[in-house]
Amino acid sequence: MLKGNSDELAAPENVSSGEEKTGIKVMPVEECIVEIVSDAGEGAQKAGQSFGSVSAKMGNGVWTVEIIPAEVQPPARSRAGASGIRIRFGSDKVTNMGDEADLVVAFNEQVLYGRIDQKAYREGTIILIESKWKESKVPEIQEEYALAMQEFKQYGFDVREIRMEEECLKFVENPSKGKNMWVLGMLCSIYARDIEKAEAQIRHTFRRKSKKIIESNLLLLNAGYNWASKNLNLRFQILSEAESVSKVVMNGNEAVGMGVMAAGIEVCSMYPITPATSVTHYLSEVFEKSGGLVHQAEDEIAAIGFAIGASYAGKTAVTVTSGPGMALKTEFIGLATMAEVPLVIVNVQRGGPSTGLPTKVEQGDLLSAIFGQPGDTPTVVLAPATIEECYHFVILSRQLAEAFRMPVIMLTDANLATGVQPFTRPEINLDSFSPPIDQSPWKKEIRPYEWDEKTGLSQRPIPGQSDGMYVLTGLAHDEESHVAYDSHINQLGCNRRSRKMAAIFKTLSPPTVNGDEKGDLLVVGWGSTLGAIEEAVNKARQMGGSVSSLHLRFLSPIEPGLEKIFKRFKKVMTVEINYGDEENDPLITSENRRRSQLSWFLRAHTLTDVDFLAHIHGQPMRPGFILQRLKKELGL
Amino acid sequence: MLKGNSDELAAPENVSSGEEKTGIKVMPVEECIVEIVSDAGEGAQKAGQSFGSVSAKMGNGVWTVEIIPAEVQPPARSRAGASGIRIRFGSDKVTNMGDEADLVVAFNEQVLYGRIDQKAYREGTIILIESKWKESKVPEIQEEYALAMQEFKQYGFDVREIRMEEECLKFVENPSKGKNMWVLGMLCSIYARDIEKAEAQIRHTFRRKSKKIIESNLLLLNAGYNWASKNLNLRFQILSEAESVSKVVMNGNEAVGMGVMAAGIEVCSMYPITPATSVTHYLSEVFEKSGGLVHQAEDEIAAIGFAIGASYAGKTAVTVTSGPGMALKTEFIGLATMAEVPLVIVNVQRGGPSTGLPTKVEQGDLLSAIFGQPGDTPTVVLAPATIEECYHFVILSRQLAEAFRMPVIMLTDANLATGVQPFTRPEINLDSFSPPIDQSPWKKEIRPYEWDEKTGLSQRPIPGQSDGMYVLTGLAHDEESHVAYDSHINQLGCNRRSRKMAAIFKTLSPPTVNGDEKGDLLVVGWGSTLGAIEEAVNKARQMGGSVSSLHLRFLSPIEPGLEKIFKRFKKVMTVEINYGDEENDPLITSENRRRSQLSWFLRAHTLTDVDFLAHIHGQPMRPGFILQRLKKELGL
Amino acid sequence: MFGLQSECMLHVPEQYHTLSDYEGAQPRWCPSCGDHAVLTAVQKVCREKQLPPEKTVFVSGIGCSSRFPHYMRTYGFHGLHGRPFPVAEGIKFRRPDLDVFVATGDGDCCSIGAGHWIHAIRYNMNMTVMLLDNEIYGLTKMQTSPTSRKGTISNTHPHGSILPPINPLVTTLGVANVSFVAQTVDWNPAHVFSTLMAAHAHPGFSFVRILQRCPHFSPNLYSDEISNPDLTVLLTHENGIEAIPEVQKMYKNSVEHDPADINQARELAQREDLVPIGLFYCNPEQEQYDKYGASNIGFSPQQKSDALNVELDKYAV
Amino acid sequence: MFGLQSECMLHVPEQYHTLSDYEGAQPRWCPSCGDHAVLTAVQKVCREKQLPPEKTVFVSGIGCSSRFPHYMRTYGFHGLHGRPFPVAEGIKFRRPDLDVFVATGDGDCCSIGAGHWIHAIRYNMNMTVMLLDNEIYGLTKMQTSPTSRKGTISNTHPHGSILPPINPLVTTLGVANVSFVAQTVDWNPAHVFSTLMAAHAHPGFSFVRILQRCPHFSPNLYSDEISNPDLTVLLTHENGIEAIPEVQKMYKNSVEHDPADINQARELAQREDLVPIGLFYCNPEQEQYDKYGASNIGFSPQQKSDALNVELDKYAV
Ligand SMILES: Cc1ncc(C[n+]2csc(CCOP(=O)(O)OP(=O)(O)O)c2C)c(N)n1
Ligand SMILES: Cc1ncc(C[n+]2csc(CCOP(=O)(O)OP(=O)(O)O)c2C)c(N)n1
Ligand code: SF4
Ligand code: SF4
Ligand SMILES: [Mg+2]
Ligand SMILES: [Mg+2]
Repeated sequence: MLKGNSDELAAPENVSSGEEKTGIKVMPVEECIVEIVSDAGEGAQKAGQSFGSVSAKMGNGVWTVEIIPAEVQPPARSRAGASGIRIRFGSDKVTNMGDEADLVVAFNEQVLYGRIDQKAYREGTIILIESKWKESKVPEIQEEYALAMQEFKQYGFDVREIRMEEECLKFVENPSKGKNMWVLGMLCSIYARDIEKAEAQIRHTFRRKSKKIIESNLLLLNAGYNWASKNLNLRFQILSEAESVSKVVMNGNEAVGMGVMAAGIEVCSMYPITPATSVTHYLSEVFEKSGGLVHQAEDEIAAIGFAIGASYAGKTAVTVTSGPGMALKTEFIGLATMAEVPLVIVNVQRGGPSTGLPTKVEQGDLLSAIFGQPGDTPTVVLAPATIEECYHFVILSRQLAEAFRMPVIMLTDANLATGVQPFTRPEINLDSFSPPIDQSPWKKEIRPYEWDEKTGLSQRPIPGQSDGMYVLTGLAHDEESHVAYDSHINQLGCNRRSRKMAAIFKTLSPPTVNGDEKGDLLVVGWGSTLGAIEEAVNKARQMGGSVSSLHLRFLSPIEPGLEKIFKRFKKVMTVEINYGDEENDPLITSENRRRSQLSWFLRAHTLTDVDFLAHIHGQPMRPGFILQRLKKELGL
Repeated sequence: MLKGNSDELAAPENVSSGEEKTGIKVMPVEECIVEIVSDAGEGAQKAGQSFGSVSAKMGNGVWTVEIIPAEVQPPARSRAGASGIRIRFGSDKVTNMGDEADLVVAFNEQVLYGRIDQKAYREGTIILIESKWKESKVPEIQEEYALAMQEFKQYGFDVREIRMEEECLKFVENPSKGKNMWVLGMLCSIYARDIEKAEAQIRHTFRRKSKKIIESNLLLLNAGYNWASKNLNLRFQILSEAESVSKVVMNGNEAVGMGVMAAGIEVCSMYPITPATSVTHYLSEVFEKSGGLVHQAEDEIAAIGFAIGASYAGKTAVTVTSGPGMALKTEFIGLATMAEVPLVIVNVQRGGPSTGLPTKVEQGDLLSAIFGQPGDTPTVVLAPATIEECYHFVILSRQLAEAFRMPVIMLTDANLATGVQPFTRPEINLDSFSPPIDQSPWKKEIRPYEWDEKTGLSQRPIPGQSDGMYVLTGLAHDEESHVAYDSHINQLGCNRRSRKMAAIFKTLSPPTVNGDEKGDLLVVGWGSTLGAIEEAVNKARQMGGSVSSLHLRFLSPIEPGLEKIFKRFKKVMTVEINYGDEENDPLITSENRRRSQLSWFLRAHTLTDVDFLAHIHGQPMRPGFILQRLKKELGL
Repeated sequence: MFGLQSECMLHVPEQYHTLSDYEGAQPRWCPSCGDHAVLTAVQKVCREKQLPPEKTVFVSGIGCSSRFPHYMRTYGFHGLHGRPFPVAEGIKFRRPDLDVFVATGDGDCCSIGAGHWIHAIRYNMNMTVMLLDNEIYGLTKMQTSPTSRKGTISNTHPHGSILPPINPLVTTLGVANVSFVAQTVDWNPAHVFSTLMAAHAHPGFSFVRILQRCPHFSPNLYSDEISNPDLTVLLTHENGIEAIPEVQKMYKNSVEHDPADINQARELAQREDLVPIGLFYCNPEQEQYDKYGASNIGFSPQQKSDALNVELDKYAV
Repeated sequence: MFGLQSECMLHVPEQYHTLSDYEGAQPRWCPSCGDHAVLTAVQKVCREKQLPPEKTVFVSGIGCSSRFPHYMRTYGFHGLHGRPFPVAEGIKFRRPDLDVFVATGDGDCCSIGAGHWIHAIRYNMNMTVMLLDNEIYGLTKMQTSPTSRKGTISNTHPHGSILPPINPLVTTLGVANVSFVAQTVDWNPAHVFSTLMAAHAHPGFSFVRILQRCPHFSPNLYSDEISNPDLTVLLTHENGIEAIPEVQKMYKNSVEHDPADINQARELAQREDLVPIGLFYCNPEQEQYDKYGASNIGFSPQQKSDALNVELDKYAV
């Protein structure tokens, strides 16, 4: 442990529990939500990520999520510019970002307003705020700050004004650069984090930087720690059970990227688009070492065409995109379905329609993934619900794509993309690295689409296989892949492609119900909302509500048994980050009400009057928001 | 009336009814289905179109439809090469192409096989076939022909072998050029058509050709007429009531083209694609004269972008395409919805998925039109059911697009595109030519998206209007059109765009039921199948079946009152040219059955267990095919 | 519903427009982003030419540079990534009275928009195009662009990009019907201004590539050129960009180049040793598609009705 | 499921391939369509080079010309309109052992496919590209193409087209990293053959524009050039297309042109008085993206697993 180059700095002893030397009472808590908010570029995210990692390493459950402004460089000290991170951590597994924060470190008061607008805080939330603005040379700033302090207190926040930069100045010349590490130190003290783990984390984060930078960051870390230990009467303890399984911690886009490698995929073809691009940033860095390459194409159409070409040639391929990019891939997805080319398509959903909300979360691409194609185009659509599943579902997607010779669309979203959570370190299965390629001679008598009558399955020849030559086409074709416009051939081809969906359906088992198998209310969700839904449902159950939940991973084909399950509940409703008309909106009747996507889909599928709770706030679903509705529904 | 330059040619007297001079009995019939089939380029279509026009002018109901091979120049004498035309005509209005033909003129026997494969004929169908193949110098052809004659007789056809070319050779040097006109003459004799009307038609059709060509065609027309009068014991009479209203006759794509002019649209932006292109071929010829222009863009994306630009600038615009082109327009449709740019999109549907069946009919773009967009993208989707409606619905589409400031998708199909039918000459409404442009100063205080809370409607400024300046964007935006990512603003914008759908819904009235208001079975259709469905339903009703039908023109928002209507019938089923799994297919259960598009949509909308009759034969729905199913359902 | 006032040739009130009349929202670019300088130059061009704000439309795609329209107080269309050209063409097609500008980025124009770019050159509609070329994807946070130099380190090529860059000038000069091609640099505002003045005056598709600094992601990209004016070569000619004494004084290297000479234009544009700025090519005689678009506007409802009646007659039974 | 034999370097059985080994389905083009002659020439090239049919892939878009793959007995990919290049690139990327050909039309390549075309030139992957340029849309029945001459009467321009045509050669020569550009004419099969032989031999993106007759829709388009060989100018050079005595005898006009000289190449390609045939430009030294693609193929499952484990370690809690 580095002592710093100043003698003043004495490393604090490791905090265990109970009463500290300083006489401050250590509060044991089950979980905490902490935020760091700042202008863009002030390093709040780096501090928060380190804090999350340290907590994970200490055996806590963790969920971190970035707070990202829309612009590259929004104006300083502005509501819209709020940039930062939220870390929710606790003794048990943490599955979502939760509701209001318990404590927030703010680099100025304006960004805090941005978060207040988002309802990120509650009465009693502790606010640790940089107080240098009080003495700002710009009178407006002084005024703004003073006004804010008044208002914050009125809101009932527990405000602590701290001269952070001044403290940093004691150790470094330019405090604006390292303040985030000082804050990290402060938080480590408040939450009794293992300072050695924090130091190790800093060394890792800055491993590519100069020794001087690392040293100065460590210095500030310890300074913050010491300052807080001496000057703040805040000390919390989050216990954790020591876990025996080894874990990894990453965000959903990194998990997808690693899943691509684990799936044995060789080609990742993409065009940059938020919030999907970071999957490929990650891959661009490391993919080469595992025998794969990222191709940045000239546009999304070329990206999927390239992936289809690679797959046709026997190389496993994925294309990664988001809403507007999906729209452009529409025609090629149809070709892959028609000509039965295996392909994994990852859509990290963002807010729509159109360019919409590039950095924000939504689940609005569900119906377009299933029905977006002209003509009958059976497509597999599946959705991971956790960061861990982001990893494993890529492997699953590839397996389905290969086995059923069709494109598989995997829908994640901006919430999974940037959320960070530890999960059990996956076991590597060497089998999944086998290429699909087989260059042994093709049996001449087998046709390139020799569809099994029952399952629609067929074996595909790959260039290089002698006697396998055929010409793939997106026109209607017979089993030889010859263009054929005859009525019965078109009917046959469509039928065989459709039958594969029934074959996949047969392999699925009904989803498990969280809670009782029957009751008053069943909540159905999909994708990133799993954690928030289950948390809310479990709380409502604790309050005596007769409510259960069910989470779908397969949307197309949809998982079996739903109608039966639905029948056992008095009411079924979905929870979605999607648009739906409110019942009591003007002009809206139950007849013309435009329903949220999953609820609409389930109505057709089960003929059940499925209701919904939906919003398009560009924010993850919060458990409290869901709970509120559950209480209303259940009369709690 | 031209006598021809040969003295041998005496024009036959006009046939009235009853017994002819030649002593042949004239059979009065209510309607007939006639086909002319040939290799591509032999002029069968021109002859058939003329025949249809003459019949329309004689007051008959008419439906003609082209038989088009897939390739530009398929091999001669091949099944796949069958090219030609079907004309169904009768005393009453004719609404569809019907079932099996009563009489067919064939230029060779192989193309007939092509049609037999399509089940175009029945026992007793009269076949008038060119018999020159009997003496072909190629022994295989002789054999093929002889074999065919045998088989045709076995099939129960009434085969008449005719030396057509030999007859033509008596009048012209190269009979292959004018044989079609000789055939037209023959048909005019058989069906007692007014030969003067036929002559006038020929003069019109060939108005841009030399006088010599016109004369020689007239000569052959009369020759065919005379030959048939003397040598065929076939004479039918189709009575018609003299109609007082004036009529026009055209195919659906021409009707769309004329509708574009009638709607006051100024810009038609397109990229060639079958079967939509002929709309724009027609417009390219005449649009300039009515103050409009066709723009052939570099691709479909540019085509819709161009139209959106024109509309933004206050010029009414349409883009015309088919399935693969629609797929490419996906992203821009989202922008037009998000930024509320009025736009008419005509999709002349063809067989899918992917490049599919370019020349064939399907209704497979229904769900992608409604749900094809990432994000929540409320879009108006409507579908004309007759050729007349093809004209009027363009006008309606423009009105809706302008009034509700959004894109309107009009779905027609290859059956309407090439079907020819007379309809009441439309009245021209000068109002519909007014441009949307208004260059008077904008009221400064009105915001560019000043949404009415109830209807979502707002007024739009157009470049040129002073004080109206705003920056359109596809990003989430507030009423000022400023980019805004706040939760409530996104919710508000989506809500206002959605509310417009409720406002349109309020203007619609429930569809009328064809037949009784309640009963055992209700058949629901949309688009080009109207005629066939009603014909089948009416026949089933005559047979005592308790069946009614209902035809949707508005698909999104869908017409009101459906649930109520459905409740009055024991069973509801759709009839669609679409794919759906059959109930008894292997692995298929009612749970995993992939249902045809409309039936699926109606299930979600009405929570009714809607069944379907669907095929994707690339052929129009035939009344007989529907009737067969109705009989089964009704136990007739 | 359609009873509005009809055609678009209304008189614009006579009024002198000041710079601030062209200033829209507060720009949100990074403080030292090169886009700021271009924005200022454009606003000056508008004032110099007294363009009526209500008759002026700025069209863009998506990217940092494509935020441009928001910062003007004119009409604007901030559309889809890669698609500014089709939209701009549609706007201009039947509205000869509008002044159309396009602001696009190197990704927007040369990558996803490449097909439209080629065709926009060929359509040669009267509009002023600014390619804000920062050789990187700014908005999406530093990915390789087609104009990134070989070996560029970016988030999609952390080990260095593979291919030599597209040269937008040479590519444009290779397209049929090309009519105006110039280059300027954001760090010489006077030259940006006079280049855009010339571009706007040209009747046709005026393509101006502007080397634009993105200090946020490529802080040192043009630092050599900025610190050493000898790395720039000024194209001079009486038919070229108007000579500005301060600019001429600054750049010692200059080449007399007749913008009518397309072969020399291509050779100059191809140069890799120096950055040539000025007018490469200009041909006001090329076919203009907007003239075709404007050929039959303003028909009265009666004229339209008459034409339709003629058509209905042809199809009368 | 993935237990198949793995990499793709299997030995191909030694066997002499005759012409008929390359003949696929019976061509369905119009009888005197120019595509027939090209097909025959291509089949001869394959035989001449003894390309293993199972290691050869023909890729196309949609159009009459894009039916090409069906008429070969090799692997084929008859994809989407305008998109042959991305597919061909994906096929070649990780399969250096495959011989890739692209057959495309003037609409497919220069209109809807223009963006991919520009980028395919820049990627410079080793493949042989045949642009079958009939200056019209054949399959969809006679619409204007970007290469249609100004004034062309078509179904979309019944009163004559508006714009001058794109010159695919000049456009290609304007793109960075261009490496091989040639032109030939379908009515001189010997020249088609030797041009394609050279194109195939070139390591990189070999772009061959073939003037192709569409007698069905433009019966007289090239009749002057066909009846009068003096309207053609033959490009000759020791590094050019192999000299064929019969061809040299036929064309009186010839120009000695060094295919290393891109400036002269552009000037020649721009000529409108005569049709130049031969090799305009060739540079085997350009960067090849397929080399990058092939740089790390064939990793064993163990290698992949090891790399993944290193990654998981980095993220270990
Ligand atoms: C269809 C689509 N694909 C991708 C994106 C994501 N995207 C937005 S801007 C951009 C590139 C920006 O680069 P450039 O055009 O050079 O503009 P700059 O930001 O550098 O000014 C990309 C890839 C998008 N918005 N839409
Ligand atoms: C997305 C899409 N748009 C349009 C079409 C219709 N289409 C098919 S081929 C073609 C053009 C063919 O012209 P060209 O490429 O010159 O080939 P040619 O037939 O002349 O050989 C078009 C527009 C299509 N199949 N797909
Ligand atoms: S990221 Fe670069 S291009 Fe974008 S605003 Fe900042 S400096 Fe300008
Ligand atoms: S239409 Fe033209 S290009 Fe097509 S096959 Fe016939 S001749 Fe060839
Ligand atoms: Mg850029
Ligand atoms: Mg062509």
